[in-house]
Amino acid sequence: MLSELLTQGFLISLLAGAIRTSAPILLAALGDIFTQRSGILNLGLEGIMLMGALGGFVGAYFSGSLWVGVLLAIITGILFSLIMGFLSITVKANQVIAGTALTILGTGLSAYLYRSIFGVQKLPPQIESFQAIKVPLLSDIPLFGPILFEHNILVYLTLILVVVTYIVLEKTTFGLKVRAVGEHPRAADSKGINVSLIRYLCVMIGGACAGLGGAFLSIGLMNTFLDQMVSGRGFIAVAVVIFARWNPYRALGAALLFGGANALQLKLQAIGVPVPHQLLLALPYILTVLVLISVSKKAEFPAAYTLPYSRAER
Amino acid sequence: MQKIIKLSKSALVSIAPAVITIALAIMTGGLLLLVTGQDPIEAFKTLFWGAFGSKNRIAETLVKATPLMIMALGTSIAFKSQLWNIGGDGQFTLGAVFAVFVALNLSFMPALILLPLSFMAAFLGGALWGGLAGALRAKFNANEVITTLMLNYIAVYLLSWLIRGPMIDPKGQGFPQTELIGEAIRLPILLSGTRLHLGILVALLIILAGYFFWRSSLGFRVKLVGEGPDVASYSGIQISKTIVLVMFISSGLAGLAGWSEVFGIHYRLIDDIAIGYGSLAIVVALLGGLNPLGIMVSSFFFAALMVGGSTMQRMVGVPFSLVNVIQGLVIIFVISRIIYTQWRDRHAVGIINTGVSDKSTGRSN
Amino acid sequence: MAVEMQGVSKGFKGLVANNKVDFRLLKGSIHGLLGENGAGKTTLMNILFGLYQPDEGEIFVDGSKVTIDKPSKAMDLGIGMVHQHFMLVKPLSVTQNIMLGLPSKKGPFLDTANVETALLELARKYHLMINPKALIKNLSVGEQQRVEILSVLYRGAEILILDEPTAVLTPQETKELFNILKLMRDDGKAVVLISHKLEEIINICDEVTVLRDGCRVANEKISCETTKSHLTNMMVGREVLFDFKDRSSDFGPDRLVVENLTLVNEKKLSILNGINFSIRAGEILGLAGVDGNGQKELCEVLTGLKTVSSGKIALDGQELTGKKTKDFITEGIAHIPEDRHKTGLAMGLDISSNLIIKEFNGPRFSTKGLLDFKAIKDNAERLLKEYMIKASGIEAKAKDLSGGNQQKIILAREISSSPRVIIANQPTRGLDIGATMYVREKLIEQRDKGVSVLLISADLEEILQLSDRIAVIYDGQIKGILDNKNVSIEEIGLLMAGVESGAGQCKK
Amino acid sequence: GCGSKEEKAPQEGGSETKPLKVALILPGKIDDVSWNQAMYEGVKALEEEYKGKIELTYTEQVYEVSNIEPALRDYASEGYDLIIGHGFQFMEPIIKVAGEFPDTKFALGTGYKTLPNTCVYDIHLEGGGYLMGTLAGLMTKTNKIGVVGGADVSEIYRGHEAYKHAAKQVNPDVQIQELYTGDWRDAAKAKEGAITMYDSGVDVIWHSGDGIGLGTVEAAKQKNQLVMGNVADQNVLAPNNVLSGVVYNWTPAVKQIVDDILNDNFTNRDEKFYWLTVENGGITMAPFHGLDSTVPDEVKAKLTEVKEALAKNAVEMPKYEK
Ligand SMILES: Nc1ncnc2c1ncn2[C@@H]1O[C@H](COP(=O)(O)OP(=O)(O)OP(=O)(O)O)[C@@H](O)[C@H]1O
Ligand SMILES: Nc1ncnc2c1ncn2[C@@H]1O[C@H](COP(=O)(O)OP(=O)(O)OP(=O)(O)O)[C@@H](O)[C@H]1O
Ligand SMILES: [Mg+2]
Ligand SMILES: [Mg+2]
Repeated sequence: MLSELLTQGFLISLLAGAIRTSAPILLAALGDIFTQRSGILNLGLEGIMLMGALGGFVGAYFSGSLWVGVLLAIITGILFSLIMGFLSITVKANQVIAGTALTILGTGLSAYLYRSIFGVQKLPPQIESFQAIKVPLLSDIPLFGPILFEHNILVYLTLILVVVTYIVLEKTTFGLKVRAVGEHPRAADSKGINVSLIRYLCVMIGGACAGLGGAFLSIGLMNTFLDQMVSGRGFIAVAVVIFARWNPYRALGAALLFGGANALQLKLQAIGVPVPHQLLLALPYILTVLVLISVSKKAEFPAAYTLPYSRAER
Repeated sequence: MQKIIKLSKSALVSIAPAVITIALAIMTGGLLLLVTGQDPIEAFKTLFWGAFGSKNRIAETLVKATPLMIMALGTSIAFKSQLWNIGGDGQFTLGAVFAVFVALNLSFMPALILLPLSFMAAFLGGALWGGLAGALRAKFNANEVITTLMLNYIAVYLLSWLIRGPMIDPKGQGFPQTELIGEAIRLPILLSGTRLHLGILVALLIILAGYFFWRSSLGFRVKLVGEGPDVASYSGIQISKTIVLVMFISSGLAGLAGWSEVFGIHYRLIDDIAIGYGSLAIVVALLGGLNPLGIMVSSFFFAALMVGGSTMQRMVGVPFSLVNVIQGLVIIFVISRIIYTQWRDRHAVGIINTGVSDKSTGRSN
Repeated sequence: MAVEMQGVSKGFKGLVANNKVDFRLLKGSIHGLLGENGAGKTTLMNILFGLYQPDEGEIFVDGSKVTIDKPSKAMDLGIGMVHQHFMLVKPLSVTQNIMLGLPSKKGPFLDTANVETALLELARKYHLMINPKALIKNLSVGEQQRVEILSVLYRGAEILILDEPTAVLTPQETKELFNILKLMRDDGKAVVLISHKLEEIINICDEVTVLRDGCRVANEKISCETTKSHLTNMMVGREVLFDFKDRSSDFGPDRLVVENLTLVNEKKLSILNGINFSIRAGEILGLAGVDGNGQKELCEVLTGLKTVSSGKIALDGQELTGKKTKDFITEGIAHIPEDRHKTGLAMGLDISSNLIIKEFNGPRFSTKGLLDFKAIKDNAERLLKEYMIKASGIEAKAKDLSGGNQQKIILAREISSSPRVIIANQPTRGLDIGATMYVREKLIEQRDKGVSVLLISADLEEILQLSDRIAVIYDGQIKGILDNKNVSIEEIGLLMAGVESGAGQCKK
Repeated sequence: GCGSKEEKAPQEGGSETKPLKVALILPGKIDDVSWNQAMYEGVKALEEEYKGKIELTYTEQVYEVSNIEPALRDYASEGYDLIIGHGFQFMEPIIKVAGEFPDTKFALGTGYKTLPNTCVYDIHLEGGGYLMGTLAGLMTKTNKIGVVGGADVSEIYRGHEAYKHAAKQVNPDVQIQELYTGDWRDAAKAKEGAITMYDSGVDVIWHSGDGIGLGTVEAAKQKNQLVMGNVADQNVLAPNNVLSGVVYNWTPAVKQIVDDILNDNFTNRDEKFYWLTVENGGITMAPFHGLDSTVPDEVKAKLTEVKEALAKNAVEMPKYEK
């Protein structure tokens, strides 16, 4: 059994699996970096991802084009996230309750709409999902090739988005505004920044990415929609962002860690390590807590985190 | 006299939006029903009668309200000190596990001792699980939103393992469950022919205790910690200790909710006993304005919504998911009613307005 | 005419902050805005800056009627404001704060290098020295003030509003600020200056407007004849007198004794470096020093908020070193902290709660673990009256009070706790003249009762007025302790700059 | 053991009296491609067949265990004659409510406790698992096979055990990998688990249904390996990869229960257990479809042999501790 752990094939399979498993989470997390940086804790991400998963599948199913699915997932994600924006920015409601409501709504609505659209069928409707693309030349590199360059296009897109997120946050005027709004909205306001607008945009970016993250599951990894198929990844994405202290590179690391732990536990189960499988299933969550302990001392939350802003209040 | 008019007027002003918004939520749900070819009037009539239509229905509503009330009160304590304990499900589970463990292993004891003992065990089980998150926050600054969430998942797997391994019912033919707890320690039924059990009284007592908690100096200390670390430590409060204590109490109560559910309903551990109570408790706590009386009212409201919802599902054939949708909509509309208050304030004329908007930000503090 | 506000009114939850106020601001002038705490100065300026909407009234800028519904509108009209509480984003750098909200020459991308150059240019013109790369959180208050002013100038403001800018500055920094303001006036800009320090208004302003209870009560030119008592009279409606009663009582024995205190922070830098002093019962020890030389940390150490790295603190012979904040409180060490917003007050709680945050556990306000709401209410009502706190009632939240009234809450709480020692860090910062005098009287009264006071103030005047002895802190060290009988401002100034002097030292 | 199978003709005039009111309570969705769907379709088919004799109502997605009891009580007090609770979590509530409503009949899907007016029906999952194990053990070229399950519940692991046992019987050298996703809906996780298996050389996988089964099939499609379905014939999902699968048909079991009620044979029956087996046609194997040619004749012959043995109850089943 131990010998199986040490082969190159095992390593390649594990790491490639870690990338696949972490990509949808990372995608949602990247958008959520904007949302959280602007001061909003969006626990509705799970609901948004479910709606995105449905939107992606519906788009792809009826148009026959995966890219239409992607587009529809993004639109669905944005529209659905606007509810969060409305509640947390305009209504200034408590964000924990708003997010919880959104998750409850998204869970119900995605299942309800799926049933309404497709009815009850003997076998679920399917589409042809995004296929893995072997990047020419690069995929021939030993070890790294099969780990990094044999994924579907959404994985590559996610990796590019990591860099884009970093650039937007650190190098653009928009990114600066986002950080100011999350840190000290009153200051941002008095500098002429439209705090609500920035926060709405950030929630929408979060929604777009979460929607796409959901579609990653329904049309990227799978080829159909299932109720609650997101299975907590939305919450994990929120955790990843805090974990990564709002930095996209660290988010990449955090998502990989979680995905890797998951891929690893599946492997350990398969080869039959003599540990109750429930314990292995809990491994990614336990690991998350452990790593969180070691990185948290440095975490400085955006000062206005979870606080609604109102010009007339002081 | 003037005062009474003013009072009733302001009562009307504050109740009206709640009524309007719930009506709006139901109308939106009704629209969805209509679109999918169901009769909304019929559906909502069933929703209402399903929750209040008979002795049994009312009893069911109370049965559902019991764990919600206990847990939401716990949640509210953590939220007041700005600790976002969203690990209710896990703490509920651990409370149930501890209580059942005690009940099964000390079954030789008289019920009069064993029942309170299991009560305390449940509190301890929840409290340790949530207290762990509190300790991690206090000692390592580990964000409690994440830790409590992760502990929820871990609790699910832990329970799953326990009822298949160490705690499995030896006479249960391999089914994943524990033995039944002794009949003597099951919570007595208050209204025969229904499931209404003693738990509801315990819950009401806990609400009462909650009322006194906020009038105690400990309650004040909890609130003060929520006001910020600087002012709290300036006031002589040891923040770390308080955080752990708050999480301990808050999740201990969630554990008690687990106790009341298992000792009043299931009488044993099985998979998925905590399903969804945690997030509803959050909603109940916040909609109840984090105060005990509000929590009592909103837990009845949500229990009615759940019980009525499942009746509606059964009787009218409305899919379960639509019940979820309506729940989500109700929450959204209820918290949006603040918009109405804001709108009203903006249109209130005169420089001096005695508006009631002060408490209407919907934030916890 | 730069700005004209006509009949502006604004109310908040049952109180009138501005009542039909007229305000006129001329180009090329510095205009003082005076008034007691809570008179409505900040509110009026927030309206001009678009942060608040007036309930009624009109605003004209450069002669044309305008609606200023958001700060960006104000900025477009050339209005800039430096707020009473700084509006800087702490984790960002100076340049980033300046760039914030401005369009960039590089489109969506930040144009950091160019802004930095332009910023240095501007800084040179107005003699505002600053490191553009520094993070705000690492700057002193004075430096942050400069960043605020630079930011306003960078945006090309023609009208500049400064809300109590000097409250947190050292005399030296104040002088520099005024030089800058004069430069700006000469440039034809219009400046509004809010301050409670009347001599500043007389020194630098061309014109003054006075608010009382939300109404404009006076508007006149400042001339050589204008006196402090005249201004006070307009503001308060009476004379505020303060006679320096000589000490009537004798000093008691040593009460608070501090030996060789050192404090090292997380970055292993030493903040306090062998501090020694003692305060006798019935004595006020003034602590002079430029902000940021360890005053804040000294207060924290003396109130148990931080634990010393080494050294000893003793109260009436009883050692307190290593004890918890709670013990310091119960032993009777009162603390008026520097940061009233974050430390001194629970902003979301009401006044009556804020008045008990240090004693809610004690017998005065609780029995058997339950709070005594009657006692809490009585206490609040008594103190509200006694300290003339202006609020809609004891249920008003701390965050809704004006700056001065917030400070009064803290004072009322700390002084009414019958302390043995009062650690007062900037106790009159932001208070109007009447309140300032009241607080000083209170401190004297406490002294006469035998309380020991450590008075920390950036205002040398205040220190000289109240202290029996004056210690000077520099770089975490006490550079000297002087007897107040024979001391010169120059001498203190030298010590504050870190120059040791032998003369006048009073060894005790 | 199996229940009695004597088929009495329904009583005369049965169609003129009021039809038997049957309520089905499902813990999951009627289109879960698994446990619930199979039962739903089984009962539906019976309704069709017994037109006029029975009248069916159902509730799906009664996830919350605490909602089971009110649902049972509701149906009982509304005069339903037969109430079916499709899962072992219905056991305690059924025992409780059945005591209160002695005139109502209750059927419990797996479990062990009964009252005079209740019965237990169950599926001989071992039979299906045994067939799959035999096929996998014979078809593997790498001598590595796998099985993916949702959660470790008896409806699942009994099949798994038989699968592993049977594979070892026909191919003593075979290595078997097994994993659970701990969840019924996380298809992506199941797919990843199956890919993991295929990556390590496994070339045939069986899955035990639900959303996670779809993930396993998708993995097979992507890796172009063999997979075996569960509950329904899943060949259309991936015609080149779905070799066969277990197919459940619940109709025989439900029919027996209904017949017993109609014939007044329910309450006085001593054997309170109804079984779905290979023998009574409740469990069958899906055809090979387009992959028929890839299955050697010896394999087909062996399968026929096993089927016959299973029908005669002559197969030795694995013993395991749970
Ligand atoms: N601005 C950045 N550009 C490129 N990579 C970055 C950047 N920030 C972080 N990373 C990557 O993320 C990883 C962790 O970042 P970092 O070094 O900031 O962590 P840390 O040392 O734990 O935190 P701290 O900086 O607070 O001490 C590093 O390996 C680094 O490569
Ligand atoms: N956002 C607000 N909400 C409620 N009340 C407010 C608000 N802003 C100001 N007030 C009230 O309006 C009155 C005027 O406040 P303002 O801040 O303008 O006073 P000020 O003259 O600047 O006083 P100070 O000298 O103490 O700063 C005060 O009584 C204050 O409590
Ligand atoms: Mg580093
Ligand atoms: Mg002010």
